Amino acid sequence: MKYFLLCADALDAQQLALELSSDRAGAFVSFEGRVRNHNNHRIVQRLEYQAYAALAEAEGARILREASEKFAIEHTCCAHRVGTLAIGDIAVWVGVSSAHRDAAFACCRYIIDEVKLRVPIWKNEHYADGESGWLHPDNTPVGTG
Amino acid sequence: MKYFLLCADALDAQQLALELSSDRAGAFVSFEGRVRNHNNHRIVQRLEYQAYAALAEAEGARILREASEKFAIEHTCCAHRVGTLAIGDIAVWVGVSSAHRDAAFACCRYIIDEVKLRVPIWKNEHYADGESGWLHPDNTPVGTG
Amino acid sequence: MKYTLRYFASLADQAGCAEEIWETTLSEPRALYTELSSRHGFTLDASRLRVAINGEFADWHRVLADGDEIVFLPPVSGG
Amino acid sequence: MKYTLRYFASLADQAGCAEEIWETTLSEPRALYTELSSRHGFTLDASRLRVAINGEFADWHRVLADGDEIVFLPPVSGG
Repeated sequence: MKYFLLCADALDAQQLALELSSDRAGAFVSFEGRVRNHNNHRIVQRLEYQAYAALAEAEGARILREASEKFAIEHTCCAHRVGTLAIGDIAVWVGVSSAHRDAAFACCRYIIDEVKLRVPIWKNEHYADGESGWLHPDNTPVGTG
Repeated sequence: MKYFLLCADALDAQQLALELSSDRAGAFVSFEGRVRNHNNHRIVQRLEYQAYAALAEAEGARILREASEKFAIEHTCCAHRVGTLAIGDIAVWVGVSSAHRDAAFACCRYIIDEVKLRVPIWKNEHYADGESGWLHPDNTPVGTG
Repeated sequence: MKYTLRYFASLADQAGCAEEIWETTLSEPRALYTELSSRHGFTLDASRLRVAINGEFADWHRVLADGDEIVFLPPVSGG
Repeated sequence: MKYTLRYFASLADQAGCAEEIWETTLSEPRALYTELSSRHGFTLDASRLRVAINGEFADWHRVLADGDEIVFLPPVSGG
């Protein structure tokens, strides 16, 4: 089983993990990306994720298919939040179950790396000083130039 | 924060993860080792973990200290079950929170690898045919020789 | 030709809208982005963007058809 | 000398107990394991084991003291 989800509501890591369990899986690795309270030395109060939903879902599903072919895993799932998030909220969750831990670790890492590179989702940070700004993939501001 | 636990009761992954959260942590990686229904082509029904508790706790804590020094992480915890486990039960749980994902992935992998190598805990598998046996680190039977 | 344009992130801020219908004689994404940049003052160079047509990634030199939905994608920053 | 011996995993199965008090003239873990092996029929070679004294890993040639708790540790298989 493998699926990619965009979610407007809080991600429930426990619920997501439940669906990946398998009697043949000796290993389960999960990654959570959470909203940090700082970036580039500025205090972050909240942030927003905007997605081009149709393409994000298609590209996310493509990444999970690739990952399933590349690594000896049982199940995988990735869920990404959209909308407004507070500090500590889960922005993205990736879970992988497999017979042995090598595949689960490598596959989980592959998926989050590819999602961050390829899935059309954009982050807008709102700072304590009232400013906000869209970010580049390396978390530097898009700015005006 | 870092701690190593031996637990006679079921591990609660959600509860363990809660204690590692931090507003400064953008990444959280967890590993669960679960009881598989097969090993070496034999059907496993349940298994038992036996620990030399005093030394296991000391060595586990040592591994977490090393890991905290080696990687740029916020918090980490590892919990290992002892006693009788059923298929699908969590045998070992490792969680790591950090500002960035590189450290969380590398540290989580380091901890589970070292725990499996160094912490005095032994696994006894009970098979569908009524036999049982202690295992070597590579999951092959200790046997009689 | 009439196209539906959808904007995300900084492009939506600069366009002042999330979506618009655009009439033009142009039929190639590369030229279309230049035209839209002078209209909306887009600051991202085309070399930083990808283009999607009707919900799939596409080539910058593909020939557009009337009614296509076109999205110029800024560098992503999810996760 | 009197030592407390604790056994785990296959060594406990072969010794038929988890713990015993052992009286001997020996004062080195390496020689003690050989003595215990002929008593209990341990099949694991000493080269496969580690030794712990009073709850900490120790050297095979450390001099034992009366009352020490000694554990011969089979290869671990946790996780």
